[in-house]
Formats: sequence, structure tokens, C-alpha cells
Amino acid sequence: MSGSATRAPVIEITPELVADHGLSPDEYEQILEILGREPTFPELGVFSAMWSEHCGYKNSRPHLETLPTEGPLVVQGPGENAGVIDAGDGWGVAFKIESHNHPSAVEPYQGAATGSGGILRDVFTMGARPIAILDSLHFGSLDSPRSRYLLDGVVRGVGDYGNCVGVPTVGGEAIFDPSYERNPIINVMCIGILRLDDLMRGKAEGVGNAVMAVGARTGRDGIHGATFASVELDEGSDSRPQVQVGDPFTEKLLLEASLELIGRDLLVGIQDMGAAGLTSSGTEMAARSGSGIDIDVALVPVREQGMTPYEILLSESQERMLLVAKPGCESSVADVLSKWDLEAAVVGRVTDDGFFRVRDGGEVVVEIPVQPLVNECPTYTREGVEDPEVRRLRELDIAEYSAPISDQEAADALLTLLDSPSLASCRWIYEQYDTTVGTNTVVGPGSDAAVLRLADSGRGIAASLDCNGRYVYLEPRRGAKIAMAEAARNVACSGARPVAITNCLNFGNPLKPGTYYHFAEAVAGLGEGCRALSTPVTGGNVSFYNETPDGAVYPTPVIGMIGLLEHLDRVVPSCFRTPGSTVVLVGETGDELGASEYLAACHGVVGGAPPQIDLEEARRLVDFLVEAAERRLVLSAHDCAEGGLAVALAECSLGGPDGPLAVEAELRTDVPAAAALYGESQSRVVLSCDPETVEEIVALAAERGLPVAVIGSVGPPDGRFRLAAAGVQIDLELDRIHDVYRSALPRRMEKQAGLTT
Amino acid sequence: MPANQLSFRVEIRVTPREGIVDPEGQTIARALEDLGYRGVSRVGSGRLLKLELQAPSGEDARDLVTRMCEELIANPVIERYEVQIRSPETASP
Amino acid sequence: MPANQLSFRVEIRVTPREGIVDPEGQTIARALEDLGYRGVSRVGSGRLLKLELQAPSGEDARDLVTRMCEELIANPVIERYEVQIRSPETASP
Amino acid sequence: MKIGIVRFPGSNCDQDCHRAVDEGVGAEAAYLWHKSHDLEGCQAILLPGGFSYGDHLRAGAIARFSPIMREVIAFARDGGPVLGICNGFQVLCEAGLLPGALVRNDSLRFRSHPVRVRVEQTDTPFTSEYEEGDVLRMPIAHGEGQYVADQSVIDALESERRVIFRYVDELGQRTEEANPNGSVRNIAGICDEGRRVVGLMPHPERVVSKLLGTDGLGVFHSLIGSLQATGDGTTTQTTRAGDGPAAQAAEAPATHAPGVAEASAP
Ligand SMILES: Nc1ncnc2c1ncn2[C@@H]1O[C@H](COP(=O)(O)OP(=O)(O)O)[C@@H](O)[C@H]1O
Ligand SMILES: [Mg+2]
Repeated sequence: MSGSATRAPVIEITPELVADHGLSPDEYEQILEILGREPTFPELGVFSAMWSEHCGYKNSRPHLETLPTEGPLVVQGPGENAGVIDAGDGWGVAFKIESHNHPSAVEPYQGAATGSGGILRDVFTMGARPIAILDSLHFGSLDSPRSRYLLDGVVRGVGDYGNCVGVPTVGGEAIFDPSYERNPIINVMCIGILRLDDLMRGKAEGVGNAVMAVGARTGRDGIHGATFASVELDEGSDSRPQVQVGDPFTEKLLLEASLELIGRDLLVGIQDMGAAGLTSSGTEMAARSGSGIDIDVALVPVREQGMTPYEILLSESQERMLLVAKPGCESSVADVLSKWDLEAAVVGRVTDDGFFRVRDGGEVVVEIPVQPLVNECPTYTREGVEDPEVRRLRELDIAEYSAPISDQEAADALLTLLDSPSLASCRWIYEQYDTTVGTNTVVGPGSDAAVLRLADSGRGIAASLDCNGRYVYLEPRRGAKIAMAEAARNVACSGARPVAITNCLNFGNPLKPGTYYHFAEAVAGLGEGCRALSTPVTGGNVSFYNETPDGAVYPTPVIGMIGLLEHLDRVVPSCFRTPGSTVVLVGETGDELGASEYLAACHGVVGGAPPQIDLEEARRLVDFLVEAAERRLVLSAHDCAEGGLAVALAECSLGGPDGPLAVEAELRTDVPAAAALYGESQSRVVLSCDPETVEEIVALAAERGLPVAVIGSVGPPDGRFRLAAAGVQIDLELDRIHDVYRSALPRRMEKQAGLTT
Repeated sequence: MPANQLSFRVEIRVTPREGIVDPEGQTIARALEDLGYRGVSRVGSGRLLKLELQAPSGEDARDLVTRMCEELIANPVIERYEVQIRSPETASP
Repeated sequence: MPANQLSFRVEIRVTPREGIVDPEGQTIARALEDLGYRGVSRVGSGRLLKLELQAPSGEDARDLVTRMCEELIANPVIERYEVQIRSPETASP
Repeated sequence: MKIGIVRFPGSNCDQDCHRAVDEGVGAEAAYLWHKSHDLEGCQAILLPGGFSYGDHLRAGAIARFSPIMREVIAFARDGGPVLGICNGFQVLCEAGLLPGALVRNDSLRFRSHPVRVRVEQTDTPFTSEYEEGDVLRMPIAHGEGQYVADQSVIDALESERRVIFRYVDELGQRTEEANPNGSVRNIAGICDEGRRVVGLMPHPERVVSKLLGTDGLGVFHSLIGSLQATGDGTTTQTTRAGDGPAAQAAEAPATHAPGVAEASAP
């Protein structure tokens, strides 16, 4: 059903109304200047949405512009629905990340589901078939019922959506810290593959070409979602923000129909109607092409009666796309959509006058020049100031925690860490995700990086999502560099060469100087990391206002790293596979307990400086790992991260597909025992290899200037986990630590069902 | 259990709030049409919960059920619920 | 549409057949208990379908709805259904 | 020899099945659109996994009314081999080609992980290449995989040896822990009375390559072998008169020994 939209009464534009739309008086002045007159009410809505933080990047753009975005493999950098890299032989990999923090805080199931839906659309509108999803989840402590409720709903939401569409969820991270209480971070990354010949973009070219709205009908849901994502969650207010409901079944139909339309060369351009719906898709497509667009809201299929132009323009109903058909292809386009039981309506035409013009039947209700609307959103560079409390915590004297510990204390600490939900097995989460549909998943969740088959090329794609918010909080620049290095290391552990990133910058209110400082420093660190590792940014997302009444969440710039693997049959697993193999530690272990999970989980301390990171060394480590895999020197490779060497070794022994393997290891070092076992010194990797190849590995590491030590062996038949360092010996029954590691999440989650409070 | 408890039969219906999409209802509507059923419209899907409740009075029962709905059974952001309580007299047919 | 059609409001409740597991009902029962609700028993879950129907008479409406249920809406292997039809008079409040 | 793979709106293992047939065992695979009335001469039909019609109402409830399902039902009633995997199994139960029903997992959660299933019977077109008692490792990925049926149906299934796959542990033992969804008697797959229609919840089509595991290959090799053994595979023409071109009887007579899967170039 479509008909004339309900004629809205003329609404007077008052200063209050302008303020309610999140526009400052200066910004309003700029609007008056652009238009040369007062805006109409729908025009005010359009500006408000496009100049929101979410669409306009007001507070972030100047910093984002410092990130490197070019490289030999980058086919499409930031500015499109998703980034694309060249994967060889005419194959491309499209990928992008998206946050859905605020909707998920209110309605975890639907919030997470619609986040997955949006990022899938961003990828398949590039002409790519989505082959994998990864999710980065940061929640409050699982001791809180609210956090358990949120985790339960989010996991179901991410799972049900991907499962239904048939895209496997193959990796991610789950981190728990009270800082995220009530404002969880839900970032979802999607990876798709395409023939580069089929690469599609969100363009609106060719005067007179039909602009079509396809997919679900437009309802009143999520109006001003983009603005909503740009304000703090207000505890007291009961004006519940509108939450959208996802429909993965329709999404699946849209996915197949879109790929068929692109494959048959019927389209000029296509874009998801995501945040700010018809407004952002229409104007962004026109802006990219330097064209104009003329639409009639009366032609848009709607779900509810009496929708006004304002509502139709700003609705964020899910599973909708805007596309521009090639001349003469309109009816073929309609045929394809109807084959997939989808609705399509011609709602307008491409013009060449550079205006976004919206009619309601005959009457023009919006007429805005596209370029300033899309590209001249005012941006702000502010003064960032480090919060003194942060500095105090960073400079906290943590020397006392390096005091000698007993064997018993060392063992207890390991059990505590393996029981910490951030370090424990995530199996409870990923067993709710279909990880193998599509038969591209060579390495699924539970490894350092997921590895996917790149069609029949014999090559692979590796991907990892990483961010330790505690590091970034305590020292943002270093924390961001660590996130970069860790993501690259994870990918390289699988044998793949890291080639590009997407990123999702989750921060608090940027108007607060402390948050702004975090943001600016973290982006600077990100840029350094990208340059040092030769992994340019191809896109990303910024989510501000992640605040709760207790303050901002930890600054959390999540890195989505993509790597390419030359020979899929040389992929390296994370965990020990072979009894009798030798265990090797690459990298230097320092006296670095600062910002560690050990301090947080075992001593309740958040403080100290995060570990040192030398990006040049990080790069040499990556080169070493890639070459070792290429030469088939290693049987497994696992990155040392949160929880230090002891936890890394335990993960290697517990995570294999055929059950746990015993291990016996000793690290000779002058570093105090607690730091040797649990410190989080960077650029370290635990390898296992055939005893015969040890020499070659040692030589290769030395060639790259990397410290290396043979520390033990896999699979003594006594079924124990033994690790000695600095005179302290951990000796635990394998089954015991396995139990703790495996049951940490289910033990907390399965005792209660969903709560809605 | 205190002697002065009464027994109630409760039925709770949870349906999508006005304006929230109902993909399930849409699919069922289409299936009915494909099967040749004519004259069907406004198909809406929902969940149903039945339970028995001991409470001192009908008013207490209603209070309790309302709290349950708000806390656990429905998510008011996207769902609405209706409660039907049959008092002890009418409970036994 | 023929002029002599009446409009009915139909509500269909589908619940697990006797003897068929109802894990959803059990889980909700457990959750309610965990949350401290006492005196709740016999929790059962089901699905709800609402629709509007045009039919020449109440009898026709019931026939039609029964056919829908048998053919599509309930699976007799595991489910039973109840139908409530509100006639045109009572349909408008 | 041609194997048909039905695509319902919401099917999402159709491509995996296609690949298992053509790359896995080198036979010809053809997609059959749900709106079509024509099996296009296929000698066996696969109903793939996924979420046909979004699993709305009940998994498989709406798909069974698709035009193509009318043909599939007729084909099956005439003894044509039909395999339903996951959602396909649900469709077969809804369509009445297999008894019982699949309801929500007892955990109320979607479950996705490798399981082990024991081959209980080898006299079906989809298990003839296995040995009775073989323990296969393949993934499950479903929210509604708990097999239920009346006691009399279960008794009949058991006494007629129609339980084809059962969830077991690494040692091949039927244990409660090995049962991922609460299915009665650990049932993972069954067949119809004629033993030509088989449904199972795990995904053999996901383990048909060296890279990802090969335990599912036997299902497809069995099918090819049994089609070759019976000559043209299909016993009768099942396309309704007037519905498109008459399905060609299989072009190639069985020239290979039964059980030898040979790539037949499409
Ligand atoms: N953190 C970031 N780093 C690099 N590019 C970014 C970042 N955030 C956003 N971008 C880019 O800015 C462009 C505008 O994003 P937009 O499409 O408005 O985002 P969304 O899809 O979330 O609505 C996109 O190309 C996006 O990749
Ligand atoms: Mg976008």
C-alpha cells in the first residue's frame, strides 16, 4: 500500500525544536545559509540526522582523517558501504564493522540482531557474498543479573540472525568488566567475498534513472535512531527510544536478490537504508556521484497508516535498500525482486541539479543541496585533557605485586584467571552460533584468528577482532597500538599476513575533555600501528556517548584485522595437537604486571602502565610467524595476551579438538615469578613444533632479531599441567583446569533465564 | 503454604507493540493466502503463557502477575501483554 | 467482496499436546522461582495467533478457521489448538 | 544421473549440498525452485538445511506446501530417494513423509558443534557405503532438533529398524551427554517405511572435503552407488502431466559396479 503521505500540519521552527534535533544555534545558522531560507520541518529532520554524530562524524572526522587508508591491496577505502581489498586472481574481500551498543543496552536480542543485519547489508551491497561474521562483546561483570540478561539476549540475537541468514559467526571476543555495566559494547564485523568485476558501489548516476525502494516496508520504527546513537543513555527518562525488530528471513531474500541483481548487471548503485534510512542512503548515493535525487514519499511502501513525510524520511525500519536501476532495467529489477517475494517500488529519479528533493505527492517538502548536507557537516576539534584519576591509576606503584609468591599462590592464581569470564572458554557463546554453514570455515571460534576459505583459490582469509579497553583507558595511545599489534599477531599466528583493518571506535561523551583525550590519543596510536604494520584502514565506525551514570565505559577501539593466507593447507592451529612436540616461546618476558588481568582478577587492582609495545618488533614477529607457517616449521602458534604465559600455555593445552593435552614447561628468567607467569609482555607467542625443526625455528627467530627459548614439551602421559618459572612451580591436574576453564561461563549463565530488568 | 491461599488460573498473552514489525504474522498471512484462504487480514502472532497461581486474593494475584510480566515475561520496549485471571470460583469448570 | 460478508475477530491458541515436552514452560517456571515468585505451578507455553476474517456467517467462520488450523497452523503430532471467534456484534467494543 | 536440490525461500545449505554433490562425488546437481512444478528429471532429491520461510509458525510448516513439495511427495511415494537434512528433515516430518516432529532443543538454545553419530542401518540409499556401527563426526546447527513422536511410533521405528543415525559418544556409546538436543532415544535420523526417504539433523554436506572432514562423503557416495545399482534411479515418472517437459529417464545406464562412485561429467 502506498498513497499520499499524510499531510502534516505546518510546524513552526522554534529554537527549542532546533535544540531538540541536536543542532546548535551555530549549526542552525549554517543551515539557514545553505538553504537561504528557513528549513521546513522535514528539512530540519534531514539536517538533524545527517549532521548527527552518527552520520556526520562531527567530533571524530578530523582525527579519522589522519589514519592511513591506502595500500597496494586496497581497492576500496573508507567512504563506501564497506572496504574492499584485492585478494588475488580477481577475488576481492569486502569487510566492515558496526556497533549496536545503544539499541542492545535497551533490547539486547533485537539490538544485536539488527546490528548483524545492518553490517551484512553493508557487505552484500558491495556485490560480495557474506561468508563470515565476527563479534566483539564487552559486558559488565557477570555477577550482575543485568549483565547476564544482556549477554544472554545479545548472544541469541547475534546467533539467530546469522544462523537464519546462513552466514557463520566464526570468531570474536567476549570481555567482562564492571566498566561496561549497563552500556555493553556490541560490535559486529562481516566479511564477504566477491569477484572484483562485480564490485558495486553506492552510486546514484545517470539522469532519469529510477530510484527504487526494496525490501521491507517503512514503518514508524527507530525514527531518529541516528540521533539516539548520539546522545547518552539517560537513566531517568522513560521515553523509551524506539527499537527496531530484525527479520533475518527477509534479509536472506534481500541478500540473494541483491547478488542476483548485481550479477546480472542491472544496477547503477545500491545502498542499505541504515541509520537515518531513506535520507542518508539517498543523499549519500547522490553525494558520491555529484548528482541529485528526486523522490516522492507518497510512492514509498509503508507499513502504517498516516505516516508523514518526516517519518518516512527518517524511519529506520530494517531490511530495506535503496537502489538505482540501469536505464531500461526497471522491470527486470522488479522481476528479480518478485522472484524473491520482495516488494519494490520506484520512488524517484536521479537528477543532475545536485539537490535532494522530496515531494509528497505534488508538493515539494524538502529541497536541500546534497554536497553541503552530506559533506559539510560542521566538525569540531576540541581540547583533550587527561583525567588526573587516570594518570594516578597508571602511576600507581604496583611493585608490591611482584613480591615472591608460593607454588600454591601461583596455582590458585591460574585457576582464578581461567575462571575469569574474560579469559575462560567462550564455548558457551559460540556453540549458539552456526559456525560452519557455507563450508568456508577452516578455523572457527576458539582460535587466535578465524580462517576462511577464499572460494576455490586454495588461499585463505584470516580475521581477528581485538581490543583490551583497560589498556586503552590507562594509556590510550599505547593501548591502541597494542590492540593493533595483537590483532596482527593473532592473524599471523594462523600463518596469514595481516593486510588491512576496519575499526570501531567505542568511546564515551566526546564533549568531556577526558574522553576526548582518550579518543584523540587512541586514534593517533591506531595510525601508528597501521603504518608500522602496513595495514591501512578501509573503513570503520564511531560510537560515542557510551556512558552510564558512573561515567564512560573503557575507551574501546576495536580492531578488525584481515589477513591473507597463501596456502590454506599450511594454516597453523592455536592449540597443541601432537604429543611429543616441543614448546617454544618467542619474545621477551619482562617485569610487566601493569594493567594486567592478574592484577584485576586476583588483586582487584586496575592500575599500572600497560606493557611496552615496540611496533617494529611486532612487525618482525609477524614476518617470522608468516614465514614459519609458509615453511611448515610449526605445529601450533598461540599469542600470549591477557593472563600472560601461564594462561597462554593452558589455552594451548586445553583448546585442542581432541581434548586437553598435558604439558610440562619451564621458563628460565630473572623476572619475578608473578610477572613471569602472569605479566602481559607484548610480542610473545607460544609455539609447538616437531623436535626436529626446533633448530630451524630458533635460527629463523634469531635472524629476525627475536628472543626465543625452548621451554618444554607436549603430552607427558601423566595428565598434568606443569609450568615452572623463576623458582615457582605450578603443577595441576589437567582435568581440573579444564573443568574450570570450560564451566566458567555456563556456570554463571545457566542458572538464570532472561530477566528484563 | 498459608491456609488462606486461593488458586487462580492465569493466562498471559504477549504480542508485539503497535508499530513493531511482526515478520511471523506476515509470513503466516502470506501462507494462508497461498493456500487459498480468502478474507483473512491483520494476522498477528504472539506468545501465550498459562499458569496456576496461589495468592491470598484476586488483587494480589493480579499484582503478582503484573510484576512477573514486567520483570520477566514481556519486554515492554517491543511487546505488550494482556493478563486474564480466572478466580477460584470460575476456575473449576 | 460480496456484500453479505461479516467480519470476525479470531484468536487461535496453540499449545503442546498432553505428554509432549514443554521446555519453554519449564524454563519460565524455573526462572520465576529463581526470581522469588512463590506459589506458581503448571506453567505452560504456547503460541497465539490473531486474525480478522470475512465470512458469511459465524458457522462458516468457524469452519474456515478449523480448516486453517488442521491444515497449517497446528501440527497434530505435537500440538492442540483452541479457537475463539468473536462475532461482529461483540467485535466492536 | 542428476540430483535435485530444492531451494525454499530461506534455505541456506543449498549451495553446500550442491557442492557436496558436484565437487564431493562428481555427480550432476540441479537446483529446484520452490515455485516450480517440475523435478526436471532428477533421480534423487535433497531438501537442504536452513530456515525455510524463516522457520515461522514451525520449522518446515510452510515449506511443505510449496508447489515443488507436491512433486517431491509424489516422487517419494513412488519410491524415489529423498534426503532431508536439518530443516529438510523438519520439512519431511511436516509433510508427513516421515513420522514424528522436531521441537525445540531441550536446552532452549541453538546448538552448533560437531557431534558423533552412529550409522544404525545401511540398507538405505544414503547409508549403503557405510558399515553398521560406523561412528561419524559431523556438525549440528539447529534450534529445533529434538525428535519426538508417540511411543507407538518410536516402537515401530525401532522394531522396523528405521532409526538410521543415533547420537553417540566418541566410543560409539549412546549416552545422555552425547545427545545434543534431548531427542528421544538419541535419534538423529530416521527413514520411512519404504526406506527410501531419510531425514537427519546433522550436516553430512559440511564434511565432504579433506580440508573440513570427510565423514559425510559416504552419504553422497551411497546415493550415487544406489542410483547406479538401480539403473535409472527413479522408478517412475512423477511429473504431473502437462507440467513442463517430461523428466528424462536417466541417460546413462548403470555401467559401473554398485558402490563405485564415478565422476560423471555434467
Ligand atoms: N573509525 C573509522 N575509521 C575509518 N573509517 C571510518 C571510521 N568510522 C567511520 N568510517 C568511515 O566513514 C564512512 C561513513 O560511515 P557511514 O556509512 O556513515 O557509517 P555507518 O555505516 O555506520 O552508517 C564509512 O566509509 C566508514 O567506513
Ligand atoms: Mg552504512
